[in-house]
Amino acid sequence: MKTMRWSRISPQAALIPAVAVTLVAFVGSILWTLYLSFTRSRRLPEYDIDWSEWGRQYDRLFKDAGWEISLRNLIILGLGSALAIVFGFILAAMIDKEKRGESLFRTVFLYPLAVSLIVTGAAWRWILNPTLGAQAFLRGLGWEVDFNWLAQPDTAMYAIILASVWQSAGFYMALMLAGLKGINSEIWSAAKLDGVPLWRLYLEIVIPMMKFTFITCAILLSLGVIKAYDVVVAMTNGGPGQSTWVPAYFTINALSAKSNLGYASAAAVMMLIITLIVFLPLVALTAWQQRKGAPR
Amino acid sequence: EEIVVYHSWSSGPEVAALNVIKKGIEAKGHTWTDIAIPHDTGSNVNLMNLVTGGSPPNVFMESNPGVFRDLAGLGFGRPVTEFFEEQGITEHLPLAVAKSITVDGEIVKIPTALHIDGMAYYNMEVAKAAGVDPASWTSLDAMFADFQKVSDAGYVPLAIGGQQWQVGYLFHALAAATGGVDFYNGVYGAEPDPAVLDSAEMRTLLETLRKFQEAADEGSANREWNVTTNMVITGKALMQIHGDWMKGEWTAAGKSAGTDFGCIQIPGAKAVVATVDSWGLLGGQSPEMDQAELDFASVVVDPEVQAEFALAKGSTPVRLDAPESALDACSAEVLHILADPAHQVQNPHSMSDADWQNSIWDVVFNFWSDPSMSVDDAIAQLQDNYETILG
Amino acid sequence: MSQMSASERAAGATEVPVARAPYFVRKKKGISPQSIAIIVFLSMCALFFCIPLYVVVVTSFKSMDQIREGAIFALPQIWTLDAWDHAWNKACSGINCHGLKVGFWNSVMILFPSLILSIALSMVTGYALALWNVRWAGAFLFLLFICAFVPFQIIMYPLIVMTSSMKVYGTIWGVAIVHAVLAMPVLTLIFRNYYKDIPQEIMSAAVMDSGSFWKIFFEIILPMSGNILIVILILQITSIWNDYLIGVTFGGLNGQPMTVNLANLVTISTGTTNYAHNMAAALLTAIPPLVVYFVVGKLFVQGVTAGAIKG
Amino acid sequence: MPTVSFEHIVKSYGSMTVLNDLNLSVDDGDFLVLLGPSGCGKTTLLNLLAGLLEVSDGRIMIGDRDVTDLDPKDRGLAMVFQSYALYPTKTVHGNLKFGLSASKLPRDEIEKRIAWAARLLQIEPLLNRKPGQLSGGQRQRVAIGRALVKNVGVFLFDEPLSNLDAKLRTEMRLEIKKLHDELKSTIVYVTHDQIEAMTMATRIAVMDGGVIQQFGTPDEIYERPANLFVAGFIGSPAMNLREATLNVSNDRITAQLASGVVLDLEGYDFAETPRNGTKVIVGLRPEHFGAPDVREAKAAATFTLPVQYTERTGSDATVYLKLDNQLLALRVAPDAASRLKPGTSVSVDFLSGKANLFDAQTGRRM
Amino acid sequence: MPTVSFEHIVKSYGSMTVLNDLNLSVDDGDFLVLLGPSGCGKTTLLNLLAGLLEVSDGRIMIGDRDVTDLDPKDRGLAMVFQSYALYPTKTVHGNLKFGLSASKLPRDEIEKRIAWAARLLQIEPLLNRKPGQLSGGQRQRVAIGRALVKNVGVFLFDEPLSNLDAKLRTEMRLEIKKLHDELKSTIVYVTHDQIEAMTMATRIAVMDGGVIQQFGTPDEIYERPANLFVAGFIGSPAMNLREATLNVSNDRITAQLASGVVLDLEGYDFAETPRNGTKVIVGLRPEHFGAPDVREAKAAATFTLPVQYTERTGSDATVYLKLDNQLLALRVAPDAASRLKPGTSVSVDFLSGKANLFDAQTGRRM
Ligand SMILES: Nc1ncnc2c1ncn2[C@@H]1O[C@H](COP(=O)(O)OP(=O)(O)OP(=O)(O)O)[C@@H](O)[C@H]1O
Ligand SMILES: Nc1ncnc2c1ncn2[C@@H]1O[C@H](COP(=O)(O)OP(=O)(O)OP(=O)(O)O)[C@@H](O)[C@H]1O
Ligand SMILES: [Mg+2]
Ligand SMILES: [Mg+2]
Repeated sequence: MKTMRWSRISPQAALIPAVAVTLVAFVGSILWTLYLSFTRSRRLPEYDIDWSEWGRQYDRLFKDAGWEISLRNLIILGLGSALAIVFGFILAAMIDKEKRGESLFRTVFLYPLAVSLIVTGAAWRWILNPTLGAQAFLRGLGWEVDFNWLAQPDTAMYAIILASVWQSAGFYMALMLAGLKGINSEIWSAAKLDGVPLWRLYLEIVIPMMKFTFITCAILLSLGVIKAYDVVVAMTNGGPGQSTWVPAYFTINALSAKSNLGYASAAAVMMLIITLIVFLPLVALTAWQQRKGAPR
Repeated sequence: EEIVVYHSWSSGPEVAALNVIKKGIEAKGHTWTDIAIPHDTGSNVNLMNLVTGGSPPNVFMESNPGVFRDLAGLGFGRPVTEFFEEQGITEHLPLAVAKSITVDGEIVKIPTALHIDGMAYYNMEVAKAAGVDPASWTSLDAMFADFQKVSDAGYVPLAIGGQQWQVGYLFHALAAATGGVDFYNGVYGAEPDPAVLDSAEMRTLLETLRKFQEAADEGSANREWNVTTNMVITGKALMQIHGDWMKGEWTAAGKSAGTDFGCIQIPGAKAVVATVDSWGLLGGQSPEMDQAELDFASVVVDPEVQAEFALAKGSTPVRLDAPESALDACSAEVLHILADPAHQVQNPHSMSDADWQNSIWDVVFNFWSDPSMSVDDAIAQLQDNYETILG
Repeated sequence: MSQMSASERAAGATEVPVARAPYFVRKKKGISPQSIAIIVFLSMCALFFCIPLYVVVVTSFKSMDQIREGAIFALPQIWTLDAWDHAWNKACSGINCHGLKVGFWNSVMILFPSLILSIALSMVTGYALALWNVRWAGAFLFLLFICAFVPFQIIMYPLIVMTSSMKVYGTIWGVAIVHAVLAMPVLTLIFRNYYKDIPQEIMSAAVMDSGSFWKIFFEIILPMSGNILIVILILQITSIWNDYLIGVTFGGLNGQPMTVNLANLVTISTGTTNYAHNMAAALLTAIPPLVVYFVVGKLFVQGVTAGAIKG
Repeated sequence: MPTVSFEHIVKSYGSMTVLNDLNLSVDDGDFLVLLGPSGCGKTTLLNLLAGLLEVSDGRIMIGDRDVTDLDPKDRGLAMVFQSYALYPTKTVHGNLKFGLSASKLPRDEIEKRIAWAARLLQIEPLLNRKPGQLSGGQRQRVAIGRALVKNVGVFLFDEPLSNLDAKLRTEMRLEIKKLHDELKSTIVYVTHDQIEAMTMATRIAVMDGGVIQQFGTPDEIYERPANLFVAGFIGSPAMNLREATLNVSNDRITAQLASGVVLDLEGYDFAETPRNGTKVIVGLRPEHFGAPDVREAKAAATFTLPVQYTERTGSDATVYLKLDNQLLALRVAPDAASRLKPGTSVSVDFLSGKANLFDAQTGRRM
Repeated sequence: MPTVSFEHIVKSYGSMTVLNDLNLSVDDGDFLVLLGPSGCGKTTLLNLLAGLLEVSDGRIMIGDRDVTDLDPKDRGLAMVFQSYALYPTKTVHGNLKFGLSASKLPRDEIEKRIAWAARLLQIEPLLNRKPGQLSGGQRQRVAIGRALVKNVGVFLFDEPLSNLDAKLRTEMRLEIKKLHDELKSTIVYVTHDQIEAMTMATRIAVMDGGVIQQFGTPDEIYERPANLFVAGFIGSPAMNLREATLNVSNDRITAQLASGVVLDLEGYDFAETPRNGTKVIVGLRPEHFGAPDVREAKAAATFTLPVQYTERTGSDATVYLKLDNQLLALRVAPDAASRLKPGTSVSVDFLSGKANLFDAQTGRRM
């Protein structure tokens, strides 16, 4: 017989709101969405499931060219946005190496985070506009450049990647800077004394040492990529054609433009499944690595 | 009573027009509480959210019949058939308007402004400089034939913005113009006819659209509609084919119809598409509130108010008996066109299933954006979509 | 004691600065070529980062005529504040033409409860998960992680139903609750990771001293959360301030944030778009978060460096 | 000042059992040191007592109260942590006060206690500083103060000195000892530093692998280690341990080392009479060798071996000789050490009656 | 094996001058220990030598090369860091190899060196492990190995043992010493642990506040500390320092302590003849007292004082007596200590010729 300890009860009590929120607002909503994805709900939910045809929304989804494009763009955007991590790392490494002007550069690289893309999207569209923006400007200077990314379906994604890299690189820079500062300063001294070339030091020692920082960045990045919506709306609103659709855009388009709650739900469920398939291994890997790394 | 009015208008002419109505209802002893939330064309998610959330507005700007059906399902329907009959309004409405405000046999919308979706507005100076006369075109072919001249003179012949909704509007305007009433209703009606999807008219329509796409300039991609209009106003382009709401732009720029710009319907059009902006009333209210909503309706459709409203907004009055003195050249042209009930169709948003309508936009915009996509591909996609959505 | 003073005296000798010529003449080392290369590169990147802001700022000072000419990089021919004045005082949102200042105050009113609620909820949750022995913490964390990936739009409808059944739909608290719900998974994970690094011994000491969950939280843990709070505050201020969808959906009839006004202004509707007005309005909307970044951006990096965000 | 006893304590982390059926009892007023290598379970045991961990099985008594399921704050004990665990955002005064927050004492009583502890520990001038502004030794004192104010009968210390430098460690050692003398409270003190254990404890429990290897006074542990582990663990330089074979004849028992040296075991207090030829391990403490080249009156054995190294620490010196290819450490006076150059050979006596014998099989003391 | 010399070194961080006109020269093959309290500038000096910091003024010579402005990698030295600074992502082998990557050695020469160092340090079985999988002592060895393979004449060590536990520290101390004996290289070794300094160094530079307080062999430093700082810093328990007044008569110089005890200074090697009445500080090492209650033939003074505490460490014991309200530490045999109960009084002699005298004003040795 064990008496109940107060120190066991109070933290669990404090977690009740969070658990309630998670179960009701998230798990409940996910189940609700899952349920709706089997119905023929249009603008408002319907709760009858036609069991002979429960998968019709999914059938439609798999046949939908827009969905296929969305998935392909998701991968492109993921790979492209990864540049933000690379870029963030390069910036951080340079700022860390050359202390002069650190705070100025830091602030400049961070500010895009503060401004919503809806605001800067307009500026980016202008800059990428062939007759008004950078292309015209550079041609005016006598350089023959082709910068008309937004107009062509096969390059429009680049514009989106550009804007999202621009927006998030500063944030990853901050994380990387923190990671770099966490590296034992004696390692740098040792390498200096050993005369190790800088690029080898970064490549073979520093980057592998910052594994966890990179994983963190990767997780945050994928969170952003999966949910990417604002940047698409701000830059192209899905166009030209459906060439810059991503799953989040697809889902919301199904919900608002198509007024098809059932279809949107099916797309949302698929998004969640993709998330699980892609990120469960990543999370497991992190947890495993951390456990392995812990006793150090 | 405090009437909560939900809409999506914020630009100068729109606000001026709203103020005309506001004045009217204040005269009836009510107050106006405004919520303006912008939304894309398509269904109005925010309105439905407000309704589900328990704080619905009393009157709202909405055309989509689906929304009205859903509201009725939720117990918020407020048909005004009886009211319109009593007030003797129905008989003064053009056919397109009357059709547009009726859902499942009941009048549920209060029409407030009338537009034609497929009008060509051209810059007269440019036309003169290039040596062409749009008014003389009798067919689209005649129009395309003149484009070379315009290009040679250093102008963009046709201003168009590469955005889904702009292309979508152009498409259905052309559908009416090239395919006629039956074809149009086969595509955009409440119950589309799959047979028309692979008809000769559809092929002509898509081929025509391709010609328009080929005529678009380099900067057209993702260009906003008003920027596009501005190209014509500032004399960079000859003309634009779109809804006649672009008249607002012209008047805002201080230009006047007939001298600075001209307006024609799509050359050789077999039918025209009418867009009716309208209000819905929220049902299930207290008797006082219900009366206030009806007061709102009566203000909106009052002929005097209509005339004033149209003048402010740059639209055409929804009533044929609106005082004519206020009409400009283009509005007169519109009313002239609409006098013929046989050649009118309604804006897709007022009839069509949102999902189906949207899927047409997807296909059309893809077709527009990808020059290598063939007419057959587009038709195949349309048929596919029909199967999944309505089949 | 005498030993102390003596050693101090011995050490004291060094503190007298010796004014003398250097023993060896050495060439002064200038700034190295490598440093120059890095600074040049960084400056170019900084330039790239500034371009959109530059365009927006410059445009906001231009007249419409100049804007119509294109040349977005050119400086204004005539600097004019008209656009700013118009955006702040006269811009219309619906039929109310009192400018963005109306929405600004709404945004401020929304910001504070939302900040408080969203941070409080995830902070306490993170604290309980990280520092107290809760058996099911691992499973719950995993669930939170999954939830972090759920797009808002998916759970929007259920949230509307829930908030309206709680009678907070359409109020500022409704907005605050939704912000708290949506931010909870990510913020909780961040707080939890930060608190995980608080030495177990401090917690043990506190448990032995007091044992009270809340007392320990308020007296020990909260004062130690400076770094993470700064980071989270900055992130949340930005995201709440820039939020459009939650505000418009849950704010009801009277609580529309500044972003709704901005959207009314910017979203294409019929009518002429005055880009100067738009840009000025956009800037006005962006100023609060920008100020936050420029003023406390340093603290942000410090906070992150101090371990505020990790995997 | 209550007694503390652990009865049949079992503690597992998941599937790993760290403590298995451990029994230990401390008298009131005792200064018990838990001594053992890293990872042997000392902290675990202390945390079980403090209530910071829950036992898997067994019972913990403080006085005659069963505290096994009590909340930490209700057990009537105070703890000083290795890293001090001061609350960094509170002043020294605040730190001391928070220690009393569970007890519902009146305000002036709290202030009185704080003043008393501050005076006792000479931290009065520091009361308004934050821990970050204190030196290591001062922090240490504040940590002790936080425990003191609680006015309990049992104090727990978890390696409280290991973060201090050598000089401060010596000072603080003395202070804690003094405090114990004054307060007469029961103290359980964890360390892996044998010097701390030897100087402070009234009782030492030497632990290894979660098992108590020996429990006794410092003298007992040093003089009569119960097994090879204790013998090797206690003493610096460590006891020289060598294999040998017992020679039991009627009146004399001797041990023969591999190198042939014969060690006379006259006077050794065998637990049971040994058999001839038993393999044993002989333990010879470095300080039990006579001065080099000086013949002792009573030597148990004499070694003549080459010098390998000498190590001087100023006040002391250790000479390492080579015996059977292993080093044999012996302690000598610093003056003597300087004469012992590496390479030279030297004769040393091992003092009679000082050897330790362990069973080569079981490692237990004979 | 080159000499190393610092000439007029000045080092400032911003406006704070840490080293000011420091001169120091190490002979080849010397084992120089820089000893001093935390923050006195030891690491700074070492980093200046390694080239990791730039001098503000002065010159550093290695052999006859002026290395003041050379890149670290060109100075021909190797360094072992306090935290080891092993490359965590590389195996032990990779760590040793990476250190050589700048030198354009042929592959097999690199492998030969690694094999040699690994054999010497007995880390051959560990070559494929990552640093995370090594114990503290093993990491330490790898760090030394990484310095060894570079085959340079000067090794720098920055507190390499401070992260190890006591037992390992003793072992590694011996190994580094052995290595020095084998390689005959010049070593500059930084520590704040006097035991390390005393046992390993051939020469010690005691630093405080950026100034070298004394430079000499361990014996010189221990026996004849140059000033009060060195006297107080070296030795554990610390030297007893007491104020006294000199009594200079014709043939005899004595010092009178406050309590009246008179210390005979016969045979003290004064730097200059002292004046009568000079205020001095007398330093008495704890181990220079005779056994309690045993009269020495030649005592400089006799104290009869009450016992306060005794501290036993097994092999040793310290007794604290009360003199002028301060503690006087003295070292006694463990057996004797158990007889000295607190409260009893005891007579001890201070051995003749062992006292240290310092000027009370300047703190300098007299
Ligand atoms: N939370 C835990 N989960 C799993 N194993 C643990 C945990 N805490 C401690 N252990 C293991 O239990 C054993 C005893 O740990 P404990 O901390 O009691 O050792 P210790 O004697 O205090 O060592 P040290 O001197 O290093 O502090 C160790 O092997 C340790 O790895
Ligand atoms: N980068 C720096 N900027 C400013 N001051 C510094 C810097 N590095 C060291 N100092 C100061 O210089 C003095 C000497 O520092 P140093 O690291 O050489 O001490 P140390 O003797 O190695 O101490 P420890 O034993 O703690 O390692 C200290 O007062 C320190 O605060
Ligand atoms: Mg421990
Ligand atoms: Mg140092």
